[in-house]
Amino acid sequence: MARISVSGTPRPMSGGYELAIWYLMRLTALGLFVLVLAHFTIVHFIYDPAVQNANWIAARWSGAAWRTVDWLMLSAVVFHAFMGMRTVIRDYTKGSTQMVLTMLLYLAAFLIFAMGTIALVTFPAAVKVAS
Amino acid sequence: MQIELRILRFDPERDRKPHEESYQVEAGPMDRVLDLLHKVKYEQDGTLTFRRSCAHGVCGSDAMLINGRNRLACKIRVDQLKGRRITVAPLPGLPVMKDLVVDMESFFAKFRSVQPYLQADDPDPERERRQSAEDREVFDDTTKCILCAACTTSCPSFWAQPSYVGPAAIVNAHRFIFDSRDDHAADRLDVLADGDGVWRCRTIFNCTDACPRGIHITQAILEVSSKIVEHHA
Amino acid sequence: MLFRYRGSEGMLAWAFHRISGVAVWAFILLHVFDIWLANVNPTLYNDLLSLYGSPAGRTVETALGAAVLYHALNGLRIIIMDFWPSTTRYHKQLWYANWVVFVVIGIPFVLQIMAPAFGLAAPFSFGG
Amino acid sequence: MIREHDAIVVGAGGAGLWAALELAKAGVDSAVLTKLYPTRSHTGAAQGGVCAALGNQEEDHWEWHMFDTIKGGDYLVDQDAAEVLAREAIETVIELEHMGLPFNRTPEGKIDQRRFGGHTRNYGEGPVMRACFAADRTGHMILQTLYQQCIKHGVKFYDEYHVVDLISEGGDLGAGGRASGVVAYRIADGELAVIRAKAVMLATGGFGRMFRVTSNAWSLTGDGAALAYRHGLPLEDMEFYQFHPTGIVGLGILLSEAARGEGAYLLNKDGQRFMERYAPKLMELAPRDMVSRAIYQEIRAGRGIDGKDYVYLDVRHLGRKKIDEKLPDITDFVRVYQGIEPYTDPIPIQPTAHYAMGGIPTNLNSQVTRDAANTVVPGLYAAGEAACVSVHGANRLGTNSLVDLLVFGRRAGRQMVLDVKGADMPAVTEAAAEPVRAELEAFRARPKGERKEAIRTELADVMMDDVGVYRTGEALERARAKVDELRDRYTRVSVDDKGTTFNTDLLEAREVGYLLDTAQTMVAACINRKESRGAHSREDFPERDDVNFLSHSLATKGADGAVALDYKPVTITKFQPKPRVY
Ligand SMILES: Cc1cc2nc3c(=O)[nH]c(=O)nc-3n(C[C@H](O)[C@H](O)[C@H](O)COP(=O)(O)OP(=O)(O)OC[C@H]3O[C@@H](n4cnc5c(N)ncnc54)[C@H](O)[C@@H]3O)c2cc1C
Ligand code: HEM
Ligand code: SF4
Ligand code: F3S
Ligand code: FES
Repeated sequence: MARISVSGTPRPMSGGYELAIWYLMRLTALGLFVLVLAHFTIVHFIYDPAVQNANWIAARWSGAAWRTVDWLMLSAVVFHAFMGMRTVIRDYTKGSTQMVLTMLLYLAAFLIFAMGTIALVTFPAAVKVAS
Repeated sequence: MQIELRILRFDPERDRKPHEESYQVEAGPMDRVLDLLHKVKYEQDGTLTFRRSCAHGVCGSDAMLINGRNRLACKIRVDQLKGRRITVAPLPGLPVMKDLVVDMESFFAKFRSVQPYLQADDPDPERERRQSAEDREVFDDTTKCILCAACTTSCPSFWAQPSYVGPAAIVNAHRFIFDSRDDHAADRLDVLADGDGVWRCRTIFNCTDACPRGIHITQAILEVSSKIVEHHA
Repeated sequence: MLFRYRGSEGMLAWAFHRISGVAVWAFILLHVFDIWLANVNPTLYNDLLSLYGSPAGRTVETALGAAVLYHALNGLRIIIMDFWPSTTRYHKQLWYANWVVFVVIGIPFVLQIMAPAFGLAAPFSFGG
Repeated sequence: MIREHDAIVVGAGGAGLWAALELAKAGVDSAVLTKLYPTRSHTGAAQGGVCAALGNQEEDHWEWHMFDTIKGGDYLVDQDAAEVLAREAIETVIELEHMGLPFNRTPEGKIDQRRFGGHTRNYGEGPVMRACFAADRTGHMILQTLYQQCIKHGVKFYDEYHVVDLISEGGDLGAGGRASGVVAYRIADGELAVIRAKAVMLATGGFGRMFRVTSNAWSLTGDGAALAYRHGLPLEDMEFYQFHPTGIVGLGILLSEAARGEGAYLLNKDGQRFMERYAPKLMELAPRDMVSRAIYQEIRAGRGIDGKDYVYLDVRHLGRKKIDEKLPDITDFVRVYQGIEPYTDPIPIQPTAHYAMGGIPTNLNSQVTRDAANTVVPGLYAAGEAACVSVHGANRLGTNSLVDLLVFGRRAGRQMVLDVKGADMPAVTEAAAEPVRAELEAFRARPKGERKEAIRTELADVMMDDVGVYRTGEALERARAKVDELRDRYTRVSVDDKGTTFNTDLLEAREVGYLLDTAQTMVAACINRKESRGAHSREDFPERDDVNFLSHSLATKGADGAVALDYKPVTITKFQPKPRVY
């Protein structure tokens, strides 16, 4: 139990990185505020989930505009939600567990982003549903 | 009136883990929790251990967890707590040395890490440095800190990661960052832009609620983070 | 400690924000996966989607909507305080305001989403 | 284990910290020992201000400050010391500003100043604005600023080390010996550390806890003074103890004179500003001894509020803005501790035991002296409330204590820097801890005995009732008998806590012993001073007697355990004693 205190000033480890994340969290949040709420309104308020199927999506994504909007939302969400989860992991875990979880998280982020992008880009304009 | 005082006790020489003990004390409404602790110590059990000095809320010795909140035992009256039962425990999140006494070393180390002292580059003038009343007002609030640790140890972000520099250290950094006489704000901003710096604040406000000096801590923290943003822009 | 400490509004606001954030994150995982599925296996997707229309699905959706709405509103509250620190003095009022907006927006959504689960027609119609 | 530093400072209040700063700046291997964390020191409780004749608000001169100090102290002040105080106040306050102290500011951006009791323009013409301040937390800011500077300069702290004994070589301190270190009890785990040093400074503060109603912290138990006394050194002017007029009724928590400096009134039950009958020129801003006596007189004449033992302090007419800006802390105290709203209600107050004018005798360089000839004790220094250079004489003026800390704390530091160069490290062995180890062990070993708190409470009662604002020979004899009885009972004290970890039970028992020693010297000195001067007011000898008593008392421990008294002359340079009217 060291009871002798000597003054000292540890140097910081990282500067701009955390700041950038903090800032982007807020920027994406503002974007998402519009995009996600609009999305939710369209998908759950204007249209009823019961009428939505692959064809419905195909109709919506028939032009490039909605695909672009949704891709922006995807990008923002992936960044925001996963960086948000990074925070949660950084709070409740330490050391190697934290490392491993963060890596898994980034991996999942990449996968989700890739899957979403692929879906957005390659989704056929009309869907044939095998009956 | 009779008050039941439930105190979380721990003596490293006897106990393996902390346990609650109950004491009955006679109290008047204007009595403070510190008075009750004294009554227990002086009339019932001299082994009860806690820190205290000034007894009027200016030295910061006796911050502890009272009825689930961090407060100064000498600054909270029995009538303000309402009810006949008062629970007392040591500050959360710091190692307990004995009963209500926690090890403050890490707390003070964090205080020291933010360079809590004036650094002015120009040579000292003959007379005082001039400072307008407005410039002085900017950091008035954060000069009130008595380093009691009530804030830092009330912060869930600190409980989760004790490496978080914590509100108290940020408050004291704020006091110099916003002092017009100081030339080294940038150094402190660098320290606080660290992963364990201001970004760990989740605007939970437990700190602000706990501060016995009524410092608007969350505001100070956010003023510092805004300053970091500005500084990097 | 988290459960023993008697925090006030600020602590609740944060706890809800975190819980809702994590919940919405978990849903996003599922949601992106199902969109992807719509591409690879539309049949399976349609089967999956019919779940969304079921009463249980609608309840989950409502909860999701509530989480998103709370998180978004409180997120806005946080951002306001971040960029105008003096507004922290009114953080409690801002939080109450959140709840007012939450309820005002939330009620029509709940009616709209939940009505079909009780065999009623959706109260708002957009001719779509 | 033996530790070693060239210089050690005991106490981390204003006096100790400034001394440490001087040592650190000069590169001397030094350390500060304190039984509390430094920022818990009672300097942090000081509210109103620190005086320096800066003349920022109106014309002022250090000579005026010097005169006020001497007159305020009822001419018992050593005038060479008062001159040092008044002159160096100016540079030390400026230096504090350079260190970063956030003083309130005038419209031109200079240090703001306000009025304080007994500080006057042109040798007594009327109140002057001389007290520099940071709201009503000036002491807090001084303590924080000095601690901050200590961090900056890498001062080493032994936090929560309770110094329990002094070590000397070549005889005891009172018998020509040289101070060679201290024994400190590490509160965390009970280890007794022997620390040797070429220079030892005592800056342990006051001993107000010997009174029932006091503004002083629980930790102010006269440790340094009592240890010096036990080692044969005299304590100077112990009969002069200041009662501050405005303490919160019952609790003693201080409501700073700054309130009156800003214009607050004192009212009796008839709503009358009674000070006009006692000090027509300065009114509420008369020196503290006078105001405290005036309050007692009002109470005795049945003009206390509701006929009880208190009067009102009234700030209502100052307006909310001024109250919030200039007196935020003390109005907060009133709300928390009295449940009263000072905007709308007058505040019940009564005099509270506040400040020791006396203490360990020192010369102008803060070196401790051991006799009437001012023979220096090698290696030992003292400053702050624990010491007596005699700048306060028989009554201290408000704000002059903080000045005392700064000026003589700094001088102590500088003197130590000079003295440790070339001095050899004393030879000290572990054995030095044995006497005090045995004393501490005895508290633990006794199975069941007297309770320390009973002794402390009874002491506080008798000191308050019989050695308070007014004194009589009869009451003082009663007090002497009581203190003797308590000293005897003290030898049978046992503690509940037998452990080694953070044993505050044990240390408090030790502290009660310090209080008994200082109280004993105080009572003896009071009995012997058969006159009224400053804070020492004998009803049986109501007049000041310059023929017999214009001298400092020196109380030394006699062979039989009783107090032996000696006297030394007051240094008079510029101002001949005159009757003291305001
Ligand atoms: C409520 C209040 C208000 C005041 N307001 C004013 C004011 O406005 N203006 C003014 O000029 N004066 C004021 N005073 C007086 C002045 O504040 C004090 O006299 C002064 O601060 C004493 O400082 P110090 O450095 O001597 O000791 P303190 O600040 O009392 O510090 C004592 C130090 O010694 C340490 N210590 C004590 N014993 C031991 C031991 N055995 N071992 C180790 N360490 C020990 C303590 O831990 C502490 O660090 C006020 C006093 C009070 C009580
Ligand atoms: C719709 C608008 C949204 C806004 C305004 C918003 C706002 C915010 C803000 C400001 C934070 C930072 C909190 C902090 O650092 O203290 C945050 C954190 C978080 N957000 Fe969002 N968000 C939104 C949408 C989402 C969405 C859609 C998700 C999930 C998919 C999400 C998940 C998270 C998570 C997990 C955190 C971390 C929680 C924490 O640190 O406690 N957010 N959000
Ligand atoms: S900011 Fe307030 S709560 Fe935190 S240490 Fe300072 S005084 Fe205590
Ligand atoms: S409680 Fe903690 S999260 Fe921030 S607002 Fe206070 S530091
Ligand atoms: S004892 Fe000093 S703050 Fe409570």
